[in-house]
Amino acid sequence: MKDKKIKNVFREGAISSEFIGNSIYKHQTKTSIGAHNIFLGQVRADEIDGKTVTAIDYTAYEDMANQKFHDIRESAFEKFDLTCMHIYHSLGTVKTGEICLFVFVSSPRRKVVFEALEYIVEAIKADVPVFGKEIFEDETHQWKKNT
Amino acid sequence: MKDKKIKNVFREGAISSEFIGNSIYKHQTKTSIGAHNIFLGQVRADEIDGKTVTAIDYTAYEDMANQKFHDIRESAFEKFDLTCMHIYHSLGTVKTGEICLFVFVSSPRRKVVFEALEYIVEAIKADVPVFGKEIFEDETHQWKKNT
Amino acid sequence: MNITVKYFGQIVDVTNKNQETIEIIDGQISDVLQLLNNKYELLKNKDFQIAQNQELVSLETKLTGAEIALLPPFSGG
Amino acid sequence: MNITVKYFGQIVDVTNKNQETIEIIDGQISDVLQLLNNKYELLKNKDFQIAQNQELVSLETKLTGAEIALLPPFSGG
Repeated sequence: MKDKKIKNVFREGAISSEFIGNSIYKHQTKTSIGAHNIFLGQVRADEIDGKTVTAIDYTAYEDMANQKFHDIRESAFEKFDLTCMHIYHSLGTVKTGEICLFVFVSSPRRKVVFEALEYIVEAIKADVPVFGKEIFEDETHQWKKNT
Repeated sequence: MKDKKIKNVFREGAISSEFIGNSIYKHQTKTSIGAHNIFLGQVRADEIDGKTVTAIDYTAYEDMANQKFHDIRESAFEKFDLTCMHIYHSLGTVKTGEICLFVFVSSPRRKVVFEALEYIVEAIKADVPVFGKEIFEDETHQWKKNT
Repeated sequence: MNITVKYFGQIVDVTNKNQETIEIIDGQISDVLQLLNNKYELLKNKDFQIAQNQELVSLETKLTGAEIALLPPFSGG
Repeated sequence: MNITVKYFGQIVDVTNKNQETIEIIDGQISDVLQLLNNKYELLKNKDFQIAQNQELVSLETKLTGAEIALLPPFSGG
């Protein structure tokens, strides 16, 4: 059975810096928080065989992915003393220099946020069915591989 | 001899979420970056012996502190493959819920930013002569201790 | 039974479609895979995992009639 | 020689000033400390490190005439 409170982590297109700033702002009423840690994935203009990546086009097996994001969230709250946790991932086209992944954890204490953030980002990379197609200037593509 | 390019890390008062959002925005032209990691220290409304912290008043041995921030920066660039690194720390009054420390590292690869950010934040806590005075509602105070 | 099969990422480069319904007699995941390998010759060059009902499964897992997905290496973030 | 001594954090609660100039004959850090302990009785209850010319030094470090600072435990961030 799937949990009913599964959130949709996906956003169409890039995640803006205003959205991130605003998300930070909203946490300033939570005065038990002492430390935030934020991970941002940004699309790199990698050069591969003389061609430069201009964007990544993201697709996902959305239902399964949101379920996996939910499982990661539950597991992180169980393992770490977190006050808040937010994950956003792009779908569709994200140009180089733009942000495709935003993970935000908050806790009373700093040691906790370092451990929790790395755990969550590594779990996202390993467990969530999201697929990045690297688009070159000449509109050819290759499938992104995580390392 | 002191290096001539020592930056002033200190900002008067709290660090705003707009400032952080804008700092993220400025990195979107740097298309070799694949991962950002941001640490934010936020002032907690701790309750101590029945009294609640309402603000922290920060002072520093500014010249020595900026030199130490500079040393930490140099050492981090030497140890880790970082594209960018920024540190801002508040001086003066920062109210509960507001941000007093903003550390921002960027690199082509994610493993690097996790290691680098934790290294930098721990070094700041250990080596930089900054002093936090926790102010209670009744205007009494106690000196903050880092744990 | 009729089973919905979904394709993702570089698997779509081989199947040229995002999903289809296949008809198969009772069996296990490997039976679906054999059917798809016959239909799409280039599929055997591809690296992928298989999910049934949104959970990764092995070739020996029994078919339940739930949705199946062919998932190439994940590359989120 | 004349040496500027700076006070920070909870040390200021004892000295009631941020800095002062002391006159001292040639010697080492411990000589300055002794002078200050005589002047500020409550100082010996305080936990602090001493910097000379913005570097932490030990009690045996020779005085150079450069600025000295009394630094209680750091609590930045």
